[in-house]
Amino acid sequence: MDNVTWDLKADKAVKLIKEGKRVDDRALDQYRAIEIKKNISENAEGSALVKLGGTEVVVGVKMVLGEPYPDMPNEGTISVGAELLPLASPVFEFGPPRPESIELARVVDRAVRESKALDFKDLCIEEGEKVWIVFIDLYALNDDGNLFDACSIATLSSLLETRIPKLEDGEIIKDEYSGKLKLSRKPLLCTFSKIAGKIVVDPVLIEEKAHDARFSLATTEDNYMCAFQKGGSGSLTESEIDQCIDTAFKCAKQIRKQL
Amino acid sequence: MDNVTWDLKADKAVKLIKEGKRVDDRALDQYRAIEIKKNISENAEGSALVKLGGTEVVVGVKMVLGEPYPDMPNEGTISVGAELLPLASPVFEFGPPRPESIELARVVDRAVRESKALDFKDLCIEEGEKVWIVFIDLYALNDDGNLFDACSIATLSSLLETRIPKLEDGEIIKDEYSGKLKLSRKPLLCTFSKIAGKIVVDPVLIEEKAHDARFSLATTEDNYMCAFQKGGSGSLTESEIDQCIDTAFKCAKQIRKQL
Amino acid sequence: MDNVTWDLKADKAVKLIKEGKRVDDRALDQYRAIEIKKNISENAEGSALVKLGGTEVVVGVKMVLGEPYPDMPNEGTISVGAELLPLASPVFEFGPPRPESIELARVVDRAVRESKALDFKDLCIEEGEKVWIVFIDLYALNDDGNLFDACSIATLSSLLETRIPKLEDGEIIKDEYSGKLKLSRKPLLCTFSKIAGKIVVDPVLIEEKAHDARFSLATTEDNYMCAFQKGGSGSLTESEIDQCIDTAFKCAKQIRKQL
Amino acid sequence: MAKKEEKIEYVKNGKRLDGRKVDESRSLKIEAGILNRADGSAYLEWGQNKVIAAVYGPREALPKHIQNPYKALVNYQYRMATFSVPDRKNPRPARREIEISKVCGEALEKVIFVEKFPNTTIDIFVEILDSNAGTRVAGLTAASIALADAGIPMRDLVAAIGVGKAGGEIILDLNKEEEDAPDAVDIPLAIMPRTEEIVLLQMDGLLTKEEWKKALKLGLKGCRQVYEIQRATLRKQYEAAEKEAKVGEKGEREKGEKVK
Amino acid sequence: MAKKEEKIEYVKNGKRLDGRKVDESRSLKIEAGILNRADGSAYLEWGQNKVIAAVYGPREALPKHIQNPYKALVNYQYRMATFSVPDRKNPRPARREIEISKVCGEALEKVIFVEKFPNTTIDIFVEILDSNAGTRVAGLTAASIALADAGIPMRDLVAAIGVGKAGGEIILDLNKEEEDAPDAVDIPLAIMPRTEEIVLLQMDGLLTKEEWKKALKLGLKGCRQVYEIQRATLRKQYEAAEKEAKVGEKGEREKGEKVK
Amino acid sequence: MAKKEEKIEYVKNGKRLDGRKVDESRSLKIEAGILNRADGSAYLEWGQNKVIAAVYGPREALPKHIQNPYKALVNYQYRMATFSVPDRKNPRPARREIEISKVCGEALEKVIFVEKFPNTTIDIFVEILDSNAGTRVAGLTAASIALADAGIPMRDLVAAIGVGKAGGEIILDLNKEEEDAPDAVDIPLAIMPRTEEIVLLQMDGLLTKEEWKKALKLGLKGCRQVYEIQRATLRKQYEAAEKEAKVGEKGEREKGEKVK
Repeated sequence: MDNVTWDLKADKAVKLIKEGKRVDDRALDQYRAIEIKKNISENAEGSALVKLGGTEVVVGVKMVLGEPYPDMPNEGTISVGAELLPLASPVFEFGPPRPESIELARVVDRAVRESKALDFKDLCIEEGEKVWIVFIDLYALNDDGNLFDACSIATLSSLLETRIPKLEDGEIIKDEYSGKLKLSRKPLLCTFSKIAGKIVVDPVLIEEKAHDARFSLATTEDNYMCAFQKGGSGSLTESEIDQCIDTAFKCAKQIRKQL
Repeated sequence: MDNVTWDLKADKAVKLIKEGKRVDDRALDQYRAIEIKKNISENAEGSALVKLGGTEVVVGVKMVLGEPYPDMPNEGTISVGAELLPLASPVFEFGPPRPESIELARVVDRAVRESKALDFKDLCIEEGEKVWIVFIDLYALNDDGNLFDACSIATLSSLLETRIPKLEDGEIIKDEYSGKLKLSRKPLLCTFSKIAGKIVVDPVLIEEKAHDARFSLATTEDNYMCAFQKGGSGSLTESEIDQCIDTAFKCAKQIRKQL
Repeated sequence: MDNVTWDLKADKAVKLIKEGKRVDDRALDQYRAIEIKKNISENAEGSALVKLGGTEVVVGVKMVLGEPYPDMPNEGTISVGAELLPLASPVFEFGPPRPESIELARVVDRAVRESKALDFKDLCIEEGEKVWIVFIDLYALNDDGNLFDACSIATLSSLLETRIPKLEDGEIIKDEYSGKLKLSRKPLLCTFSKIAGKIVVDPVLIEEKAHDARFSLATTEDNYMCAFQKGGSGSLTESEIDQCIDTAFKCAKQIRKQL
Repeated sequence: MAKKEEKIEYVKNGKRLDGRKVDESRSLKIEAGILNRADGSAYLEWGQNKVIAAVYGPREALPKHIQNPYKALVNYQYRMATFSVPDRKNPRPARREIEISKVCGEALEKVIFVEKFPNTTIDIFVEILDSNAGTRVAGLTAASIALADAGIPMRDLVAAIGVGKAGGEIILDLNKEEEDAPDAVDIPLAIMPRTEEIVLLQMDGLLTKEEWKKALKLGLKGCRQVYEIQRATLRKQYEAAEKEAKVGEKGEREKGEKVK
Repeated sequence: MAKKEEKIEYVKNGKRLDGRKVDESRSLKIEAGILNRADGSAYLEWGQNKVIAAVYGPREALPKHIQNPYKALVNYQYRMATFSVPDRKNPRPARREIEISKVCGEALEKVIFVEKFPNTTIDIFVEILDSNAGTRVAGLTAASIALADAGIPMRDLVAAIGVGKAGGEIILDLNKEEEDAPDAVDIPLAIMPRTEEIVLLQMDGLLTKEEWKKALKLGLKGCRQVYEIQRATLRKQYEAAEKEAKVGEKGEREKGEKVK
Repeated sequence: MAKKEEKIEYVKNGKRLDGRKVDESRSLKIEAGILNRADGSAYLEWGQNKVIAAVYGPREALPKHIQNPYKALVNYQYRMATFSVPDRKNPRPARREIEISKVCGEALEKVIFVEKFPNTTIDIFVEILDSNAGTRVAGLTAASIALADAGIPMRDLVAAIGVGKAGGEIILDLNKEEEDAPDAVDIPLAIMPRTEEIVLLQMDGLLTKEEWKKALKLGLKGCRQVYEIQRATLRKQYEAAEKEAKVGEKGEREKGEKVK
């Protein structure tokens, strides 16, 4: 699509939203349909492919042996990376991680980490010596908007399935497992666009292009919020944030049923 | 040389080959003269400078102490790198390795590795703890075509001369050696260009520019092939490959006499 | 400032120097005023902000635990890095270190290292196992010429204040210290520009732009020279170097009083 | 953790370790047109291997100085997801991935009418999501379908498969276990099926000329089988597009036009 | 070296560990125009945090293909000096620094009249020289003054502060010790003070909606205090410039002109 | 593995550890025009040091924005082969190599008529194949011959040598063993021999002014000896080219033309 077409489409999206409508006929606070395919990679300890409308991402989890940080000798950790694969969009390119993919990875990371869904002490194998590092790698396959939430859903789906490799003399035994990762919470991001002064949930790509500001927040099933991230050059008011919070809890609750 | 001159020269090379002739009066299956200068670097454990017609490369071997891979606790390994130095050609540039130099290094690596000329178990010093890593570094000094074979000849020449540093308490004693590396085979690459439907061995640069496809294969003195690599956008037929195989065995036999 | 303005200013600087004068009314062998602010960072083991006329730099020292080099098992070391921050000049950019910043860091490093002001054996904690690495990081904040000397003064100021972290069981105890780094000499760089055949000390930026050659030398209070570095495309004569040597000893003596 | 040294029989009573015959490939499924941003795409499962391929282009080659005024550039990028292998892969492209990208791009250049699109680039991205030996031929097979899905004019498809040796036997489509045999030989092979010209050929391991002749014969047979599955995939997609086009004559025709 | 597990009372008798009240920020000092190469600059001390900010631009955006014909690009670069943290930081920009640079640049874009300077870039560089929690809001507060010092037309300043939770209490301007609390919540917040619109908002940690409402109220109050100090800084600089201009009518007026 | 601490006598009865006198350099051989792709080249052996130098240019400087409309850029790249040192060098350019490249390029800029070739670059590549102290001066000496071989107009050659101190003695052309002396001083020096102007000067180690005067005198003498060998090399090559030109008047004259 050329720039002129994009601009026309974006104008249309804005016009519709002013009338309370959206380009794909959803309500302003309505999420797109979600399709989750778990365990798509046998080599991963956990994995999931998620379709959120036209947006498609895949996430895989690898459990890797490592050393703990000196100041946290009895804790493992997580590490989240994101690749905006050039197959997902004509504007993505290979190369060192750009700010967009770093932000995506770090916001998904915080949703998991700050929810305390994973007890990092569970990941300790031998104090001060050996811990699990849970590598969570996000890949965008098709960007039709809201990669944040698609990656968040895929991450939670993967973690819920993640098997812990069996150890013998401190080394991993291939293809054998000793149970699953324990998650005490199910944190999920929910992302909004502010367009023409209105708040819409789960924006499609054209809405993202037209938006003034983006707001993502992660919620848990026990009524906590565990991460906020405002993006874009626009501003938010307190009441807009309130509206996002309420919708986020509502949507996340629906999504959790599908996991 | 400007592009127009290159094109004219390439056209001439093609025209000649159609008539069964070559720009430097060789037969289609005739190799260029080879000059080998061994042990050109005292700091290297083994080294050689090779001239293949106008093409010139230097290869050096360093024996470095390292840890074995966890799944190969009693094996050392080799590591081959290639630099297309900008002094070798106006089109080479400094910078991170480009696909051309990576392919060159990997094909030379495979010729050595897959021939099993080196028994990686011989490179083990202490199981699971300490092994030799044989670093083989290739440098192009003057590119007049067929860097693959020039590097392969220089690599084999270097390895045949490579001294193993003497160890005391697990550390290298400078300038003392405990014998030479054992090679049970002498693998050599032989590279062909397909031009105007004909196969020529050991192409000069202008023939490489004019070729449709490149084909390299490594052979051993005991009648094995241990590596193939097809390059270029052209195709090969079964009979063309057969012709390459026969010529490769013949040429490698001749070259081995010079080592 | 645009290029034309620069060229005019540079022409003026040259014209003045021919008459034995300078753009800021200094004598040819006169240093600018120096302002030193020590311990500007509590998190650094030592630090200083130095203003040399309009030039401003900050240097911080971190003491880090590391392993000794195998051939120097009972010695720690120093490591100097320099960043020409883009806030210091419109021509500086973020990115991998460029030759200018590498030269700056290495010349400052040599002035310290070669003076033997620091006894690297003092930095050994456990032979062959654990040593201090003294990381000295230079940041240019405002480039109005002669970053070399500004960084050298800030480095010496920082080192003179550097506290050694207290150790318990081989680990650093936060916010506790066991004395200061010992310095047996106070090496200082003194930098000159050769312009229109004359030698000026401590050049301002516009003089640097106009110069043919740069010459830096480090001196100690006990009449040693410990580092030379000639830069720029011009040449130097023996008598010009003699003149630099004498002025350098004189200026460094003055500067040492301010430390 | 020492490598198992005991003697394994790789073929016993005509059956391989996973029950296949020597000339039997693992099950192969291909689906075209699965991503909507890309100009063409394909998803492929080949045994445990899972591959996504996407094509963008022909589009203007940038920066301008890389443009070729006589033909399109073919830019092939093969990458493995970090979790697609038993030990997590570093996200940075490995030398292996760069080499594979180079030879696969050269293999495809032969079939694309590159001379029709001067100054452009045709970008082909292949991502491996799960792996068990043979991912480069799987990627090439998928990429070929993605190119067709993108409507890029081609002389032929490219059909690819691995062939080689394990335990002294010449076998088709080696899996990881077979590739790890002490005497393993691995030969990735790709052809233009109509003429059986070879566009990709690599080999690792000790092989005699006789073994090579046998392996090539088996490989060509394998490629022909792959080609049949590729053609069936495109036929199915074309029929679906036709149907769709009839249902909504004035509707979204892009997809249908692509495969014509 | 294990993390201390004993229970700490983060607020006792209305006082925090460092003696502050729950709604009290650390002492804040800002100075404008401290570097002469940059078009605008500021030095800021906020508790232990020490920050230098400099602005270059609007200047031509290069390479040309990044230029936006409708507005200036806002390029914000936040970096920490290697020695500004307890454990030496690697000099290469960390992912954390890149993320902070992104969100802070977006926060400032709202207040700058970017539409007045098409095809240009406004580069804002923030260097942290010493740190103790809250450096991103310190940087943003300093950058806002550096922009004013550079004479870049703005709708408003941006005032920023951290707010959050430690030991169950909602508190303003957390220090490192508080940020390390087991239940710590950190909320960097920045607003345009005139309208109290929020331009930067992040949050880490477990927070209820009620706590959020309370934290926001406290944060807005903190931002207003920061704004007063920012205004006093600019007023002081303006007055100094006025005076200088009168003293030397024909003298160097650059500095004075900048803040008009 | 501790460094030997015993006292070594670096000069005994007027002889150094390798038998040389204090003012004696190691044997030096230079050959010009050894590579055919480069516009100019040289091979040099200096004791154990082995160096290849090549020159390309003047050629258009790219990208265009680096071009200088008043003069040619001099781009000098000094690199050590991984195997040229006792412990394998990482292939990536080290900071040492980058610094040496900078100062050597600046040294050569003085002798080249750069003003004759605006908007171009003259690229000088120096590769160290084996080393034993003194490679930067060896590289510069070789590069100077490669420039002459390329036919690039120069005011003079650049002749270079190391001088310094070991065991309290001022000596010429230090080898590795001498450079490792506890009191070692190393002074790489390069001059334009006709005027004896100094174009390269560095120094490491503790040196008094008196020692410097003595060292410089010795170094200048060494440079003059290097210059004689450089001139002999070029004379020999010129004569060979003359001869060749006569033998085949209509033949390949390129080589001969270069050195005129």
